[in-house]
Amino acid sequence: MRIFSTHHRAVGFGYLAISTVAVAIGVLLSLAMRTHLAWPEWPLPVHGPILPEEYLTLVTMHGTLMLFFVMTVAPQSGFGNLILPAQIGARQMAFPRINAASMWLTALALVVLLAAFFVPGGGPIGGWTAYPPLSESALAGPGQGTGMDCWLASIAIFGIASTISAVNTLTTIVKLRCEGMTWQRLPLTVWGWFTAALLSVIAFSVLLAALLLLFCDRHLHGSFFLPSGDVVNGVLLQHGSNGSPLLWLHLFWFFGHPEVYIAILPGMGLTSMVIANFARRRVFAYRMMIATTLLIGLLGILVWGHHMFVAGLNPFAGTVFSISSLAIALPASAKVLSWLATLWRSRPRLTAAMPFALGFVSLFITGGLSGPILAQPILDEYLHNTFFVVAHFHLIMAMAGVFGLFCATYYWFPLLFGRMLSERLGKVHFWGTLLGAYATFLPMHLTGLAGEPRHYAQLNGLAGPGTTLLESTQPLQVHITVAAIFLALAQIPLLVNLLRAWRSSKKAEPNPWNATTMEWAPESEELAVVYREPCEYSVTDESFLTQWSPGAAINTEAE
Amino acid sequence: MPITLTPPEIDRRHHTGEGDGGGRKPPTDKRTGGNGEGGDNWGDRPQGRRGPRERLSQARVGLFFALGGDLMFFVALVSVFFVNKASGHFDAYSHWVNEWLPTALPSILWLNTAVLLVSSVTAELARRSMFREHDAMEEWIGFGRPLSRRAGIWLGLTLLLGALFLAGQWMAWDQLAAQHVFFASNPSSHFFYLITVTHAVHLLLGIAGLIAALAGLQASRSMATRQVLVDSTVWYWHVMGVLWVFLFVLLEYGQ
Amino acid sequence: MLSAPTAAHFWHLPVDAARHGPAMDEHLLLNLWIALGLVAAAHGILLCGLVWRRAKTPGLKPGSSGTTERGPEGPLSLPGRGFGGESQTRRRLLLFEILPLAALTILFTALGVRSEQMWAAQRYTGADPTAMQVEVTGAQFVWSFRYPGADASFGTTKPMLIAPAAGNPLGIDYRDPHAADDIVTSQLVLPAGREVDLTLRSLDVIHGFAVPEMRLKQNAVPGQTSHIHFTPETPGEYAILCTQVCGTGHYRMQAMMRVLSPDAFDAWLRAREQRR
Amino acid sequence: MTFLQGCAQCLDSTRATPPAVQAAYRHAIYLLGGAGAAVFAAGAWLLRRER
Repeated sequence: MRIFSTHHRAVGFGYLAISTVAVAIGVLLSLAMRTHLAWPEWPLPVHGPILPEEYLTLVTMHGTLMLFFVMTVAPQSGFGNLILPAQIGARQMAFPRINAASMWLTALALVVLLAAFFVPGGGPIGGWTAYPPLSESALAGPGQGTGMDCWLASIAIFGIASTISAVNTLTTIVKLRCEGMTWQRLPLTVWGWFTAALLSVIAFSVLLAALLLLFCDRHLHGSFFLPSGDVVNGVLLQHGSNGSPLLWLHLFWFFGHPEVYIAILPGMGLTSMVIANFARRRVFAYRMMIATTLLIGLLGILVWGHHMFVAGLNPFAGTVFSISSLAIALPASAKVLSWLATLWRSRPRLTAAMPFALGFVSLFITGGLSGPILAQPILDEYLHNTFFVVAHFHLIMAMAGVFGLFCATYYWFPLLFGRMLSERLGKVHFWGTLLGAYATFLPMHLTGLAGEPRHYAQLNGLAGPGTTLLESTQPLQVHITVAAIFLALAQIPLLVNLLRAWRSSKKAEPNPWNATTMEWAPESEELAVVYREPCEYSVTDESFLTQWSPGAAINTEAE
Repeated sequence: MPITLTPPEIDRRHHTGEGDGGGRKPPTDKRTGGNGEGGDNWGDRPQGRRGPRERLSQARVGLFFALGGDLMFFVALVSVFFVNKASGHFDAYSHWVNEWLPTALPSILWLNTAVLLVSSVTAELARRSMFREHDAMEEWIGFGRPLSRRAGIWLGLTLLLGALFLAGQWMAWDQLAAQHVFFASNPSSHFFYLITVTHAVHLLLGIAGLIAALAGLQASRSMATRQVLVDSTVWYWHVMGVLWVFLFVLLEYGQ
Repeated sequence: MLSAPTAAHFWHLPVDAARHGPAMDEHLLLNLWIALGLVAAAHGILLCGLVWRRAKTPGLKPGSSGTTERGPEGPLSLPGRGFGGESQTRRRLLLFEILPLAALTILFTALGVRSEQMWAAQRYTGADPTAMQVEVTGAQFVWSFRYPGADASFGTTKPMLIAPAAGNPLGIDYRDPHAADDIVTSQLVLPAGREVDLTLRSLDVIHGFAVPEMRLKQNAVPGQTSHIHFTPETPGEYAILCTQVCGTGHYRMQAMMRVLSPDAFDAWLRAREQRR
Repeated sequence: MTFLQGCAQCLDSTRATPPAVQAAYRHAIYLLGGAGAAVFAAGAWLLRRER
C-alpha cells in the first residue's frame, strides 16, 4: 500500500497511526502529572523536578492531544474510513483525494501542536479550553506566546481537516449506499458516524471562527474577547473596547460540547452492533436507537451553556441550559436500556470484542449518571472545575470512548488483517483495563467532592486552610496515581497481542463472528445489494441471514 | 433542476419508498443515455461511477454540507458582531461607555455588490449552457465541443467580474485606510475588515474554482467531469454572492 | 440513607459553614445516592441478563421489538424479529423502554425542579440591602478584599493607577472622597450570621472564586462585576481557592476566609480603621 | 424575560447591565443554536430524501 494512497483503508490506517502517536504521548504526559501530584518532590528522570508552568503545559497538551487527536480522530476518521464504505456497500469514499488530503492535514496539525513543546517559553498553559484573556497575551504567562500560537495554528488546521473529512463522510453515507441500503437497514455504526460527522461540520466551523477572532486579538490589536482596561502583568492591554471573555466561552463551548458527542457516538453505534451480534439477537428497538442517536446529536448542539453556570452567565440562562442538559439524559438512558434489553437472558458469546462492548456499557452508565448531577446549576456551583468533573468526563468520554476503540480493534482485526487476535490476551487486557479505569477515575469523584480543583500543580507545601483541605486528599492521590500507572501497563497485553497476531501465519476465516453487516461480505466484482436489515439471527439454531445474502440462511452448524 | 444528460423521469429515487422505509432502493439510473449509450450500462459500474447524474448530485451533496459548515462560520461571526455592537463597559466614573462607532461604508461597495450579482447571472448562464441537450448531442455526434465553447465564454466573463469585485473591495479598503480607519481602530471597524476579508478569501477560492473549471473545460474529454466542475463551482459562486448581499446589508444597515 | 454527617463523611464532603449549605448538601447527597443506586441497579440487570440461562420461549425475544418487516424476506425470515407476536413485543417494549424511561423522566424532572428552586432562591434575587458589602478582586495570583469603610461606599478604581509595589494593587483613586476610608485586606474576614454581598472583579484574567466550606463558587471575569451573596454561619478559618486556571501560580492563588463572632468582627474592623 | 447576557449573577446586577446587551446575547445565542439545529436537521433530511 503506497503511503500517498487515496484508498480509504490507507487513509484510515493513517488516521489510526496519528492517534496512536497522540495517545502514547498523551498517556506519558498524564503519568507525569499523576506522579507529580502524588510525590511532588520526586524529580522526573532526565527532566528533573516539574515546575508549575510545566505541569500546566502537561495538562493542556494532554487534553488537546487526547480530545482532538485521539477521541475525535480514531473513532470517526480512523475506523470510519476503514469500515464505513464496506458497511454501506460502497467501494470507496465519495472524494478519495480530499479524504487523503485531510488526513495529511491532521498529521500536520499534530506536528504543529507538538512543536509547541520546543518553542521558547514552552507549550501553552491555559488548558484545552484556552480561555481569554489568559490566552490573549504572551504577558499572561510562559507558553502563552509562541506556544499558544502553535496551539492556535494546530487546532485551526485540525478543524479544517476534520470539517473536510466530515463532509466526505456525510456525502459517502448520503450518496454511495448500495442498492437496498435504506434508512432502517443502515447499521447503527453508520448512524453514529453520520451524526458525529454532521456535528463536526457544524461545530468545527464555529471553533474556527473563534480561533480566528482570538488570533486577531493576539496579533492585530483586536478586542473581541479583551475587556476594556484589562491589566495583565502590569501592562494595560486594551483601552477602549467592547470585548468580553464570555464570548469566547460561548463560541468555544458551542463547539466543545458537540465535540464530546463526536467522540462517543461512533462507540455507541459499534457497541449496539457488537452486543447484538454476540448475543445473536436483533438490537432491541432498532428504530428507537436511530432516533435517539439523532436526538442526542440535535440536543448536543443546544446545551453548551452548562459549561458556564458559574462563569458569569445569567442565572436564567443557567436554568434554561440545565433543562436542555437534563433532557439529554433521556435519549442516553434509552440507549442503555436497549443494550440491557438486548443482553437480557441472552447468554452471549464473550469472545474478543464482546467484553469491551460490555465494558463500554458499564463505563457509559457509571460515567453518565454523574451527568445529571453536574447539569443542575446549584450542584455545579460546588462541583464546577473540581475533579468530580474530571472523573465524569474521563469515565464517560475518555474511558468509554477508548473501550469503543478497543472493541473496534478486536472486532475488525480479522477483517483488516486476516489474522485472529488471541482470546486469552484479550481477556487479560480487558480485565486489566476495566479494573484500572475504575480504580483510577472513581476516587477522583471523591477528591472532587472534597473540593480539589482542576489544574492544581501542587496540593501541599503551602500554609493556610486551603492546603489543609487539599492535603486531606493525599492518600487518594497516591492511590489514583498507582492505579493510573497500572492502567497504562494494562495496555501491554494489547501490544503483545497485536504483534503476535501480526506475525502469526494462522489465517482468519472470512466471517469469524458470523456477522450480518456488509463489511464482512466476500469481495466480489458485481455490485453490492442489500436485502434486509442487519442482525438477523435464528433463535433456534446458529443460522443467520447476512444483509447481502439474497436467500437461505447460512447455518454454521451444518458447515 | 437543470436538464441533465439523464432524462429526469428515469431517476425514480425520490418517488419510490416514500411511506415504507424498507422498500428496496431502486437501481440508480440504468439507462443513462449520455456517452454510455449502446450496451455500456452505467449500472454495471462500481458505486459512485454510475453516470453523470450520480456524480453530479454527489458533488452537489458534498458542496451542500461544506457550505452548511461555512454558514455556521459566518453565523458565529455575526452573533459576535451583535454582542460586540451592543456591549460596553463602565468607565472609572461608572458611566456606561459603548466604544462602537459605526464604520461609514465606502459607496463603492454598492458598485461591487452589483458587479457580484451580475457575475452570478453570467455564472448561471455558464451552468445552464453545460446542460443544453442540443449541444451535448452535437458533441457526441462530433461537431466540436459547443458545450465547452459556450460555457467557457460565460465562465470567463464571471471570472472577470469576480476579479473586478475583488479589486473593488481592495479599493474600499484603500479608501478606509486613507481615512485612517484600520482594523484596530474600533470594534465596528474590526468587523468591517473581518467580514469583508473573510468573504474575499472565500471568493478567491471561488475564483480558483472558476480557473479550475475553465481548465477542465479545455482539458477534460469526459462531459460529465466538465459538468460537475462547472456546476459545483457555479453553485459555490451563487452562495458566496447571496452571502455577500446578506453581509453587505448587515454592514450597511446593521451597524 | 445514612445520617447526613456520616454520609457527608462517606462522600468526603468538607465541613459546611454556610446558611444555604445544609439544604444544598442534602440535595447533593440525594443525587449521589440516586446515581449510586442507578449504577448498581443497571449493573445488576446487566449481570443477571448475562448469567441467566438463555430464554427459550420465543415470546421473550428482544428481537421482537416492534419493528414491522419490510423488504424481501429470505426463507428464514423470522430470526431476531417478528417473534412471539405483537403482544409480546409490546409487553417487552413497555417493560424495557417505556416504563423505565417514564420513571427516569419523573425522577430527573423532580430533581431538576428541586435544584432550580434552590438555584432561584440563591441566584435570581439580589442580596438584602442591609447585607455587608465586600469587594473581591482577583489578580495573578492573589485575592484582595476591600471593605467600603465608614461611608459604606467604595472609592473608584482606575486601571492606570494599579501599582502593587506602591501598595495600591487595586488601582484605587485616592482623590475620590469615598476611597479615603476603604480598607484593603489579604484575608476575607466576615461576621458570623450576617449576609454578605460579594462583588467579584478581576484585573487580568478569569479567576474562579471558590469557598468549598461555604459551598460557593463564581468566576471573577475581567471587564464585568459579578455579585454573589451568602451568610456564613459557623466561625472558623476557611479556604478560598482559585478554580479557573489563571496561569503559573494558579495552584497557590489561595486566601483565607476568617469568620468571626459579630463582636470579635467589630473589634477587628475598629482595629483596622485605627491602623489606617 | 431578561436572560442570557454577560454580567449577571443576581437580578440586581442583571438590571445593572443595559437591556440592549442582554438582548444582544439572547439573540446571539438564539442565532447560534437555531442555525446549528437547522443545519443539523437539513443534513438529516437530506439523508432521508436520498434513501
